[in-house]
Amino acid sequence: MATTTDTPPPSIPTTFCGLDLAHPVVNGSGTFDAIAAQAVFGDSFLDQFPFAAFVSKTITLAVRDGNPPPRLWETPSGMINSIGLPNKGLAGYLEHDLPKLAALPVPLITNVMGSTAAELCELVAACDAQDAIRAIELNVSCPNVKTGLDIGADPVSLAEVLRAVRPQTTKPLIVKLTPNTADVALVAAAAEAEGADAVALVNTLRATAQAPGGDGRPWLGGVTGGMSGPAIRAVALAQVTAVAQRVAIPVIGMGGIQRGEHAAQFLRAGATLVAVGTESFRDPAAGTRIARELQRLLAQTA
Amino acid sequence: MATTTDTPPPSIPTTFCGLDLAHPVVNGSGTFDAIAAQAVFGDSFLDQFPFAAFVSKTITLAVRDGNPPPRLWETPSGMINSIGLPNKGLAGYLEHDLPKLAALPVPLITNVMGSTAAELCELVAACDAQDAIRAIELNVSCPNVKTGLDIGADPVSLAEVLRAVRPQTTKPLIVKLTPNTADVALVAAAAEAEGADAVALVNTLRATAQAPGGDGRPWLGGVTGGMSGPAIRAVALAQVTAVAQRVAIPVIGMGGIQRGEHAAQFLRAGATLVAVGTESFRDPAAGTRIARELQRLLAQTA
Amino acid sequence: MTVAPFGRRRAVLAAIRKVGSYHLLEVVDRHGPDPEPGQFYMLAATSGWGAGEDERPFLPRAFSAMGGRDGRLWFMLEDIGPGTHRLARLQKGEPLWVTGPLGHGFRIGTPPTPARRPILTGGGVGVPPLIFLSQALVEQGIAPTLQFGFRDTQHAAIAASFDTVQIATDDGSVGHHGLVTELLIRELDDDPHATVYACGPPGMLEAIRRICVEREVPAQLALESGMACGFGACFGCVVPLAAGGYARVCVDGPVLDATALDHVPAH
Amino acid sequence: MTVAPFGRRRAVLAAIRKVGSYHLLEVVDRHGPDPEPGQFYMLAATSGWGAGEDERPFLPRAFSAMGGRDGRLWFMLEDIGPGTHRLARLQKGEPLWVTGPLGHGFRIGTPPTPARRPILTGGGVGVPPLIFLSQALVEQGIAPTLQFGFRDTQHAAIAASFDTVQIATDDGSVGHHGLVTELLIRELDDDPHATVYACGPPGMLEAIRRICVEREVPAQLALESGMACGFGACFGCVVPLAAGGYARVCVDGPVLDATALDHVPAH
Ligand SMILES: Cc1cc2nc3c(=O)[nH]c(=O)nc-3n(C[C@H](O)[C@H](O)[C@H](O)COP(=O)(O)OP(=O)(O)OC[C@H]3O[C@@H](n4cnc5c(N)ncnc54)[C@H](O)[C@@H]3O)c2cc1C
Ligand SMILES: Cc1cc2nc3c(=O)[nH]c(=O)nc-3n(C[C@H](O)[C@H](O)[C@H](O)COP(=O)(O)OP(=O)(O)OC[C@H]3O[C@@H](n4cnc5c(N)ncnc54)[C@H](O)[C@@H]3O)c2cc1C
Ligand SMILES: Cc1cc2nc3c(=O)[nH]c(=O)nc-3n(C[C@H](O)[C@H](O)[C@H](O)COP(=O)(O)O)c2cc1C
Ligand SMILES: Cc1cc2nc3c(=O)[nH]c(=O)nc-3n(C[C@H](O)[C@H](O)[C@H](O)COP(=O)(O)O)c2cc1C
Ligand code: FES
Ligand code: FES
Repeated sequence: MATTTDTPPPSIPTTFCGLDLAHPVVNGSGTFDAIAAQAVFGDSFLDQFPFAAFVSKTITLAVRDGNPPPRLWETPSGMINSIGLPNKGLAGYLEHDLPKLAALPVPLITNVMGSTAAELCELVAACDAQDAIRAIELNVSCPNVKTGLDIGADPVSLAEVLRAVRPQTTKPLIVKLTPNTADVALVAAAAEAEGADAVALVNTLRATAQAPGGDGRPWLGGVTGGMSGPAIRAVALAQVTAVAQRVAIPVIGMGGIQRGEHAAQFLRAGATLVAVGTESFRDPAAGTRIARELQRLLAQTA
Repeated sequence: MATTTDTPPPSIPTTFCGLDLAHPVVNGSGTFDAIAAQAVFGDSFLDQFPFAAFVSKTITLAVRDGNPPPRLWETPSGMINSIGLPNKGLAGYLEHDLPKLAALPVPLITNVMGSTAAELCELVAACDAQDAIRAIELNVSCPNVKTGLDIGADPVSLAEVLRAVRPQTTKPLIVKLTPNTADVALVAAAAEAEGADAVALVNTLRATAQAPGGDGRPWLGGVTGGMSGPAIRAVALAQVTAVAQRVAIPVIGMGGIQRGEHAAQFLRAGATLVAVGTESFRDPAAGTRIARELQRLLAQTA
Repeated sequence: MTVAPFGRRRAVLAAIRKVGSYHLLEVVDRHGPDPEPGQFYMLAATSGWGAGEDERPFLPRAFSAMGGRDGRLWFMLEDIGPGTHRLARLQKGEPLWVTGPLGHGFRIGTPPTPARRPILTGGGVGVPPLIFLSQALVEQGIAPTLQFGFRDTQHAAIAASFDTVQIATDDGSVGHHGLVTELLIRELDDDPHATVYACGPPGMLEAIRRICVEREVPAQLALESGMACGFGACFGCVVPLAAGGYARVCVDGPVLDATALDHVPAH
Repeated sequence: MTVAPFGRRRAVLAAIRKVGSYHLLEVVDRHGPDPEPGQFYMLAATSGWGAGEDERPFLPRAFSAMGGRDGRLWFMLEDIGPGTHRLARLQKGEPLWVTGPLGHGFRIGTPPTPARRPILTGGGVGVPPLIFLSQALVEQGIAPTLQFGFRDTQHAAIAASFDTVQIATDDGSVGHHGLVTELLIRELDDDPHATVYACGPPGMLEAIRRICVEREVPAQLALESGMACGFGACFGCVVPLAAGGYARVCVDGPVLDATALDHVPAH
């Protein structure tokens, strides 16, 4: 709308792992489909691209259809999703999506997930070979086949995986941490020790919902899902604060960010970048709005 | 008010660890001070006592003043508290509070916390000697001096503690679990294996808030606190579901319960009792209201 | 497909009135293009969005355009939960957030003289896109067959203004006593050389899908689905495809060919 | 201390009007007893409670009674955040949740002819309990000294109806140009044989506490504090005591003796 196009794009020059960004606001993986948005909104979308870098949804080796619906449940001040990481698989991503994502006006970060170190190594090596991919994010919210625990919930299995994966790329390697763990700072420290260039948090909080009707059946096709949105912001802020105090590598903070003031809080807590997820569903241009509000706040306090 | 006094008290006969209760709704530890409420509301409070059993706030060996204020922060659909478990200490509790709590119209459950097995043994043994105490709840959301992790966040240290504590009492022993762990069902299973008679969950989610003003200082005197209320209900429901599926002992489910329908969801998930915490702050008689709404729901579905 | 301006924008409620069980909203949306029949918008109140039952609504809600031109949009909704409840209480002059037009609408061949006669069959909150489509067809000189099914008189009231529409009600209080699909079968028995455009509750759509597939009558179904974003971002609104995999109702639909589905899911 | 009926109850807004910067609410509370000066209530709207900034308010909010009898209560509030914002928009006839009266009010010795003359000093949203107290004293044949401090004319407007009140404003637009504590010092210099009843922002209360403790003038301070419950359940509203440990403002206060504190905390 008028206001968005007339006012200049937000400018808060930021460097993250060697990438020069216009401002510190990016998207949370899996919460924005830039290719679909281009079809829906046309050129106005590219002209007003809402993020300073674009993070792809999670890519796996094999094609995934994702979970059966229903996949969404609205909660007090938030939502649960059980999308199930649908994606075209590595080959499909590289062939169909990468050329379009490479044409976006901002740097591309590709998020990958594998259930074994071998899978992750293959994914990371493949991304390393792509110039258009400027950084790689590992989604470690995936059950370790041995322990059953998420790889990212357990410092030991995360360290083990990273020892194998880290050598596969010279690109910035970001570890996307899970909040569903006893001490996320411990996990972040393990990631740093094993050569991660940055950590991103929080992913969604494990949650569930029952179908209306009263027989206790789960509503979600995936039975459980992940909670996001303002409801989790105070938990996310605590985890980002703890992690930023523990590690020296840059932190991407996210979880319920809706306004510039929230972004500022995560930055004050020690984050270098912030990511916006759920708020983009309510306001597709939220990234730009939040960056603008942040710029105004910084101007005031400066 | 009129409606409350005229209508008969809720009746959903429930047995929990050998205790016969009028209905399955109790209070969350530390969220209701029956002695203070008696002073504020007089006899009308005892006539309409909102819970089927009363759970004391957490009692420690030594007197605790609690955390410096501010102790409260309101979040989207919830709140953070950093109260810091103020209490008169075991001796003060037994001398001053127990006689008054024993006179309440419902069974008394005493919640205790210690940072070592020895402390917990002393607390539990002392409670065991009191006829007025019908069950003992262990708050294990307390850092293990060795690992730094909460005792309740780690199945191993919890099992170790329970091996020492369990023999100290023949009364029902309830373990109040922390949600700040990777796999709460694993911890619950450890509690069951070591002889716990029941588990209660969820305690609050670790969270924090920054002071208004923008310098990033923490708002809470305790720096971090625990989030409660509807914002965490979907997370609590997922944890209660996972625990009830894993263990055979009864479960007390709580976390953001505000209405009979929410209580019904936790019961459907496998809980034997539900506890109401934060909602009592908004509606002091919430326990009775929720039990009534639950009774109506059960009547419909029966 | 009409392309939407990027982002949500502030529109203003020009008028709201209740017709039977439904609320009709007229919205002034200066900055938006005209929608096509079958396209939808994500709507939310700019204030008081989130204090309903269980602190909801949180996300915006999807509503089909019942019409739209020259910066005015029309919607019809039923108050069935916290989101529709709040929207039904918008005051004249009150602002609201709109994103859209979104999704792929009905396809009416160009030149707009379809070889097959159009039958527009639906019911409940599925009638707005059909009303929009029928107006578009009429303007193009095509007289479609309109068939609406409703629960009762209260719900059927919305159709009173259309003299040509065939009505069915579950309780027989208005028009045919029975299902609108019975009216559809009657029409197709008379003359199967038709294209069916349908929108309505899942059960009705599934019945229409079956009827049309059996008779090899082309049908376009406007689906509903729980949505978080409405523009392809969340992957939450999917329906399973006959060919396997899923389609996003918001960007691949909401209008899909009956042949693309092997069933219309309950939600 | 007046005992409250257990639980929250539904009251009705009888009238609301804006006087300068403040909103005056008259509430019909049939089932409640009359409050005492210094007691407070927890208030919340029964609808639209939770859709303000950051999805707040969630918890009820504490407000001192500005008066109350025969099932009517009066409150005065300033719109400073989501809770007061929503309450300031309550409509005549709209229901609201009330719990109370709560806490310990001011102690005015019985028989009600205090040996020392009462000085009621306060400001901002601290004036309601002092207005209530002064009315109670007047009814008992005692003429208290009233001293109110405000930011400016807009805020001072509330005191216009009181002819006897001494006013101080930060900007000097009304009455004494300066702090209300300067007026208090003047009074105590004239005649220290007084009891001070005070309510106001922390900074003002702290200054009043210092002044009275130095001069050994007995003072009762009505404190504010962030509250979740208002009835002793959450232990969230504490203030540190001079003797060590903490007191719950809601049940041990809100009125505390100046000597009980070694400072009035900022929040
Ligand atoms: C493309 C499209 C077009 C539409 N057009 C119209 C229209 O023109 N007019 C109209 O009235 N409606 C229309 N709808 C439906 C409308 O979007 C829904 O009725 C609306 O979202 C309901 O929101 P609510 O908050 O009022 O009800 P909700 O409480 O959201 O209930 C609606 C349904 O969602 C499910 N549900 C219940 N609780 C939750 C929860 N916590 N989280 C997630 N799901 C839940 C249940 O199945 C329930 O029946 C359309 C939907 C789509 C997808
Ligand atoms: C006993 C008592 C009597 C009172 N009497 C009156 C009265 O008569 N009239 C009157 O106007 N007020 C009175 N108050 C103050 C009133 O209760 C507060 O102004 C009100 O609670 C503010 O709520 P809010 O949502 O409008 O503002 P909030 O946003 O809650 O802001 C109020 C203060 O709370 C803090 N705060 C900000 N955000 C948060 C958050 N997310 N969580 C927790 N704290 C936060 C800040 O310090 C802020 O200044 C009284 C308070 C007490 C304790
Ligand atoms: C619908 C949805 C899909 C998501 N998909 C992914 C994903 O594919 N990979 C990933 O690492 N995180 C995924 N996330 C998590 C987000 O990136 C983000 O970490 C989380 O939502 C918290 O941020 P928010 O509260 O701003 O949404 C998803 C979140 C949502 C709501
Ligand atoms: C103010 C406050 C104080 C609490 N104190 C205790 C406590 O002393 N011991 C304990 O085991 N849990 C304590 N809890 C946790 C509650 O018992 C309960 O587990 C949690 O609040 C979730 O329930 P709710 O969302 O209904 O409040 C406290 C919670 C709150 C909000
Ligand atoms: S609603 Fe989000 S992808 Fe369709
Ligand atoms: S407000 Fe809860 S104890 Fe005082």
